[in-house]
Amino acid sequence: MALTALIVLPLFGGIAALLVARLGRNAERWFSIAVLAVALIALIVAWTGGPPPDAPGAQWLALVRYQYAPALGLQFLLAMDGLSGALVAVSIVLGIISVVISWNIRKQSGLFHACILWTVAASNGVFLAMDLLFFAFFWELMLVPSFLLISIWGHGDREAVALKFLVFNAVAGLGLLAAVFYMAATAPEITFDAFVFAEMGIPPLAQVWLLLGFSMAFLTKLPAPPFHAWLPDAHTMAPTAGSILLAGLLLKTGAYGLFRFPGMLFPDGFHVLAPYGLALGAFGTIYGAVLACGQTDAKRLVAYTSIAHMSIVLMGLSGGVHFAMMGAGVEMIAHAFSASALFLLIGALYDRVGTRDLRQLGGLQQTAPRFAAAFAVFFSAALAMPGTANFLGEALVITGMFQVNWFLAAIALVSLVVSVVYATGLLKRIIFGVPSKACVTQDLTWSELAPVIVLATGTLLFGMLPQLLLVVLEPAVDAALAPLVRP
Amino acid sequence: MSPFFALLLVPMPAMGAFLLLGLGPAEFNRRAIQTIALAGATLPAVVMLPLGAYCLMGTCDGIQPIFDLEVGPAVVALALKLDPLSALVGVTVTIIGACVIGYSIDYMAKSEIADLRRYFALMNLFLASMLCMVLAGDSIIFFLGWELMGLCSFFLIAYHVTSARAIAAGRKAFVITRVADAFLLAALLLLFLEAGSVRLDDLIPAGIATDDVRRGLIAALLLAGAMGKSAQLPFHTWLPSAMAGPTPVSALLHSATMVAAGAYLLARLAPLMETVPLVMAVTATVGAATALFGATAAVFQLDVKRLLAYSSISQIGFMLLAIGLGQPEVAIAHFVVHAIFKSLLFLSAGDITQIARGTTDIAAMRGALRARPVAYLAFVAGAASLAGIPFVTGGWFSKEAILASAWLAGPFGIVLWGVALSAAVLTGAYAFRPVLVGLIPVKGARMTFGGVFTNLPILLLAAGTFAIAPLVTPMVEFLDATVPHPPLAVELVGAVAPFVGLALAFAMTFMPRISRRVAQARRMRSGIRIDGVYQIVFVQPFVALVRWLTGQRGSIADPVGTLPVMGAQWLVGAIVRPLAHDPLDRAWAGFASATVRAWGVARHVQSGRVRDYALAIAVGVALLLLLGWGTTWR
Amino acid sequence: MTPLFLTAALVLATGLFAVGLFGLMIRRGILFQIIALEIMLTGPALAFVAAGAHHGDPGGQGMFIFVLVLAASEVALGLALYLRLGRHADVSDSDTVNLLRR
Amino acid sequence: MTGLVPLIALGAGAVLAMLLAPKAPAWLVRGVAGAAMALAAGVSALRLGLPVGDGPAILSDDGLARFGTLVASLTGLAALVWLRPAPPAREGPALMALATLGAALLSGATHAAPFFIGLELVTLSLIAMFVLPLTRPALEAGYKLLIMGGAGAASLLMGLAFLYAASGSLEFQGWTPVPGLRGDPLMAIGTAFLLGGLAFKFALVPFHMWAPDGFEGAPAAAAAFAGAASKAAVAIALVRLADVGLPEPVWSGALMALGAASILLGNFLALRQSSLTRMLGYSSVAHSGYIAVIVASGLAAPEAVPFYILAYAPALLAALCVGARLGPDPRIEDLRGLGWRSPLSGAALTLGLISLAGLPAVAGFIAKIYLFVAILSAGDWVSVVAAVIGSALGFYYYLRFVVIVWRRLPPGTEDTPYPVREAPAASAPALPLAEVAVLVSASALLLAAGLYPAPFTEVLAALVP
Repeated sequence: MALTALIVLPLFGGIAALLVARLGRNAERWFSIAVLAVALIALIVAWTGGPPPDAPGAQWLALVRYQYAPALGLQFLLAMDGLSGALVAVSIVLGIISVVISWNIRKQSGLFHACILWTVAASNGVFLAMDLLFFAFFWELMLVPSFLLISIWGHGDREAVALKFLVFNAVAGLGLLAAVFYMAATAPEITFDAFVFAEMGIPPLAQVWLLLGFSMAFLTKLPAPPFHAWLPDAHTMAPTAGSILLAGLLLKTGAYGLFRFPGMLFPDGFHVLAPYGLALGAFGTIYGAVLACGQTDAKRLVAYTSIAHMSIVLMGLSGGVHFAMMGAGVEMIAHAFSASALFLLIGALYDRVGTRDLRQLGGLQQTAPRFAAAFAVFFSAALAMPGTANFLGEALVITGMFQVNWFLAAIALVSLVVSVVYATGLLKRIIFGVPSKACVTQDLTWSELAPVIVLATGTLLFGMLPQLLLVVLEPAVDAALAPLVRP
Repeated sequence: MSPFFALLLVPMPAMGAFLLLGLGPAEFNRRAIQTIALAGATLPAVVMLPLGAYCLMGTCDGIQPIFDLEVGPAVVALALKLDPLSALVGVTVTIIGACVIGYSIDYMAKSEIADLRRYFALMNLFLASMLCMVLAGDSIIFFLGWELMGLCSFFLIAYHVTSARAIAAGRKAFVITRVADAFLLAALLLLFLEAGSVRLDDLIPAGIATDDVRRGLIAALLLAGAMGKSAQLPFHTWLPSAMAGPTPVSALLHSATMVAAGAYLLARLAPLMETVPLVMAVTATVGAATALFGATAAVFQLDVKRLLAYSSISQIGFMLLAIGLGQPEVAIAHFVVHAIFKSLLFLSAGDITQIARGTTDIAAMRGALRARPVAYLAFVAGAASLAGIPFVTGGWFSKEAILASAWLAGPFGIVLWGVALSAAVLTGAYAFRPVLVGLIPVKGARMTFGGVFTNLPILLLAAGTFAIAPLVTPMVEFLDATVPHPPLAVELVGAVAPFVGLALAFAMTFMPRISRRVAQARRMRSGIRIDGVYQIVFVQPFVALVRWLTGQRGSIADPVGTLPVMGAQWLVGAIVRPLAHDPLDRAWAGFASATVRAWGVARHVQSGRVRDYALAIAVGVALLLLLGWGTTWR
Repeated sequence: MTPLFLTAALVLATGLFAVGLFGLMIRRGILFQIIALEIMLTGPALAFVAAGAHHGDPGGQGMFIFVLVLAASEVALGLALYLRLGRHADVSDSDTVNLLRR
Repeated sequence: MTGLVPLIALGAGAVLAMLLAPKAPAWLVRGVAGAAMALAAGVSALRLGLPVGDGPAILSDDGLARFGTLVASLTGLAALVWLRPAPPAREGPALMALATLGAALLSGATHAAPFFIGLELVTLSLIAMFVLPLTRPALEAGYKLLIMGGAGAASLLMGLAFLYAASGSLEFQGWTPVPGLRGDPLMAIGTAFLLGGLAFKFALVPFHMWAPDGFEGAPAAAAAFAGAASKAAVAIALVRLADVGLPEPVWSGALMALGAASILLGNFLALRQSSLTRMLGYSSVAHSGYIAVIVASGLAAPEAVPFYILAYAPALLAALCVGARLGPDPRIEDLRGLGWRSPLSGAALTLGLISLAGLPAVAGFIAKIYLFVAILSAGDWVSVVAAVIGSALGFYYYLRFVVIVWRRLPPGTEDTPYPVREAPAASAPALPLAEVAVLVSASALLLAAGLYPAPFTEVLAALVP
């Protein structure tokens, strides 16, 4: 029951937030935080609720099945294992952070908080749904609140960018929908249950095409290079909260999809398409890193770093080796923390200075040392300094790559080096240098520092003491790898 | 609780100081910052000395595990380790760290609170990371220390945030060391895959046990990693430009400890390296070549800090030569001696030039004898040890041991010995140039003495250079190895080399013709412009690629990203354009109106007259009958 | 009741049915249409009787009586409508009763 | 024997109502008829789930029969509510009870006699109801139904006679061909005639002519009964006949042809109708076509036809009830802004039309899914094409009315008492409260079956043996 609360609570919470907004005095902000807090409690209850009896695998922590139209094979099926639990926890925490960080948004603040809650609800839906119809439904639903967030509260020509974001992802989502409906149609009797498909044994050739359909949607959301054009624009135009949700949640759904479904549903398809995944990932890391070096807009730079990091996740996922998958899982969560933190800081900078153009920034060290210290911490996370969770993730992926193919490991290391160039570039233009005319007068306030501290502890904690994360991911990785190991 | 628990306490104070100063929210005044910094710097030494003593007495080969976690099949067990090598190097690093940070309290007295706090936080973080690396029992903590040092060096080189040159130097240093780190990470991960565990004492045997190709690759990667960090020949360009940082930073990081970490790495993994003779030979040749190159470049320098930088490059070259010849213990001995006299040289030079006019070129040291006698005399002691004045200075013993091991290493060794000898001669030359310049009297220079915090470390280190002399051979024995002794003649030649260098230095400073040619040798001064070559070969193409990809050169921005979008737009356009006047739409409109017209006609079927309805029924029944009869007719 | 005789009876019944249907289409008068309706109903009546006789089963006779009942009630309703419609439209021509069309 | 209780109740109610009609006040007559129907509905509803009773040979007491009786009595009860008490004819309720009895008989029949009697009872009482208001259109509608009814009955009887002649038995089961026996031409011709008669009653093209005129001319209650209850009963009869195994090429081929033709013509002719009831008439022809096609496709899912009835009947009732409240001949102009003036009837009409169109979230959508699943799995592409075109056309003319209902009223006319055109006194609603109840229950049933179909499908699947 707690699992459904994870989705239903924020969903209806969002609607309620619309109404609560009329009470004024920040009512809807505290209300949203309360809703997300209760959702977090629901997550803990679900997590510690003991393994469900009828779960098909050993790694499922909780499972809810609710047939509402058996004749037509429609059912509401949610299942949570280590990875999805962790990602849901991250999404709720980032939800709370985005509410806290946008305390001064006044325009239609009811709808704003509703969008935040809906995004969290939809991404929780994606992370938990094991019924492919609902998975596809939540996958498309996720786009709507983000579209609203960008188009209403964004900056610059936000409508065009929001539309590009929506069209890009919706069209890609069609691949997923087509595959899901084809599988449902060819199943002996109409069903959308992923567990049934897992045992059903789809013919190998069909598996390849279906995996292509699935990965079309996942790679666009990841984003992998040829399909990434929407990310930089979306990030630059999105409000701070929008960027945090985009980086922290939406990108992770793509990676989660590639983690869960290829292994489970299309093992043969995976063996055919894995090399292309690796190649795409390798190209993506280098391409993303090189492009990040040349950016003049801070958010665009961090957006391209996200592409580089998520391409490393893609390499890890298509490696099909224990270390690589584990590394990908860790990198997903580490990137959620570090990218959101960087966006948060850049957003705070933008609120103060009014520009994100790196050429006009600088001199933060002199005027706001605490701001600079925060930037330094996440600068080191961005270039995967040991001691941060990012390093653990990337080191594991590289170890996995050494088992798979040395040339890819070399490319990953090259991207590690290039990451220094863009990270130091970012730092140089923002922190070092003479305080420019667009200089920051006021240092970080507590409403901004608290989330930074939370994210910093997250990054450093999982970097220094990674058992918490590794123990959680272990069963999920084993289960994902089980069908892949060659007979 | 095993005595090795103290190992954990060694890096702790420095890390604590960093957390307090760097990330701590509390406000400190200047006095508080200095005390915290000093505590953070000296406490590790206080803890390390008894450990070293314990190690001296009995066997000191202990492991202090921190925690272990399972990552799939492998078990990652982090630990700190105490053995003669780490004890010796640990003691040296802690002592030198304490001296330098003590010295920088006075040196940085003028900078304002926020910068001071950042400086001391980073210095303490550096000390903690260096100690982590030295005492590391497993590859993860080793690499953690190794990388954190790179990060601290970036921030410390770019300490003067407003000067673009310092920032550029910091970035260059960080990028090049990061390239080296990439090699090292690759090697460590390969070893991890072989051993299934991260403990050093599992990695080395596992490394040795693998097949030759893989072992060779790992050894080569390790060498490349060491060369990058220790600024050896191909990767050396970042060290001279790193002198843009404050002098204490150069003293601690870029001469004594961090730069020599590469040598320590190779010494730590010596058993593995020795099994690959080709890599050993390469190490030796690179070491010798770098020694010679460093020395020649140092001779032509005009700036004392760049001189000392090139000197560090050449001295570490010597260490690598020793390691390459299979004598890591000798290299470590040289590491200890070099750490002492090089930091002494930097500190004293820094004190002298700070007083003179702030610029650090050698000319500014004129008349230093009378202006800063204490600093100058300490500088002389350091220079003597650097040049290797026989029997008196520690430098001679360790350098002599290296030359001896080169001589005894067979025919190829002799060639290396020759190169090393000429490097030693040149070392003597560049070592004494600033000393001689300092002797030139300057009218009206008032004798001044630095504060207690300046002089105490300098005097301590000066005493150290002389005290260490007799200890070199015991140190090598402590690392359980023997100092090689070449035939007497060879030893004599080695002893003469520094004096030849002194003569050369004398000629260069006082003979106007030669000093003018030295001043003009710009090409040599900039290290035969290897830096410029790198700029053209690596940096400019990368920048061009970046500009092209981001569309600053008029090309489309982010081509791979926009290609599918432009393709889609073209496709949509191609489909929609021919329909611009929309025959399809008109077709639909036509169809709609046709349906309505047809409906108008069809509705008259319903004529309302009963007889027509009856006709309809008749037709219906007739058709049904036809169907019924037709299908059963045989 | 030989099968030949049965088929003859059924053919006759179908003939009656056809005549009734044809009459319904040809005659305009409402009365005549009701009469045609009755003729149509005699067709099945005959068929039932013949089938009953052929199978020697009294069911046919029963169904015949039901057909009669239906015919009677149809006539009753028809005549009542004939009178009512007489007030509104020219009853002799059923085509005028076409207010509900299109 | 309890199977016969509903029939007895209805019969007694009808006779009593007939006796009381001239003397007793109108509400008493309506009360008696209503009570009879309510009792019948209650009994059959309670016994819906019970195992098959041992009724007499000619009448089966299985789930389908009870479901037919239930639908017939509920429709009768609902129609009774808005049966305008035309002053001269007071026999309305009695006729309604008679028609319900006929429909109940028809849905239970397994023998030619009750089958024929039930069918004719419904037709005759409908003719009488059509004529009730004694206005010229009503008389004309009644006359047309009489003539068409006669021809249909004749054709039906011919069919029964031929089948009887061929098989020697009047039982449905008797007509199942003995496997191996060559297809007897008599059987085929008999089936053809039988289908003719049924097609008339089911209003399939080309026998459909009476339906549109009937819906337009007759009072709304009669039209409701003709559209919902009689169609339900005939559909159940078709389902029973389907598993009798009449000669195959004739039965399913003819049904499919008739069904497809009705879908196409029914929807096409309803395209631009301006009168709500006439449009509903054509739409009832189309929906009969859908049901015929489902039966023709071999009834893979047994609960398809009952579920379709469950989705179609309340929708039609809701639409006709709202039409009745708008006066004798509701035009599309009268509907403008109905949703804002009286939200309940607006919403009920919208839900009914959306369910007829087959849009999601209402029972019609699930019925459409059953339709497409049935014809796709049977693979008869003619009906698939017809169904697709029919649905497309259907979207147009149903939504045309829905849009009008929710269109904003031109300013200044919001407060005009509705209906916009002044209505003769006869159309004043007799039981306003009951009408509200009918609308609410119909809409609720549509929404419930649409959003959560599982319980309905389970119950209906259990019905068919």
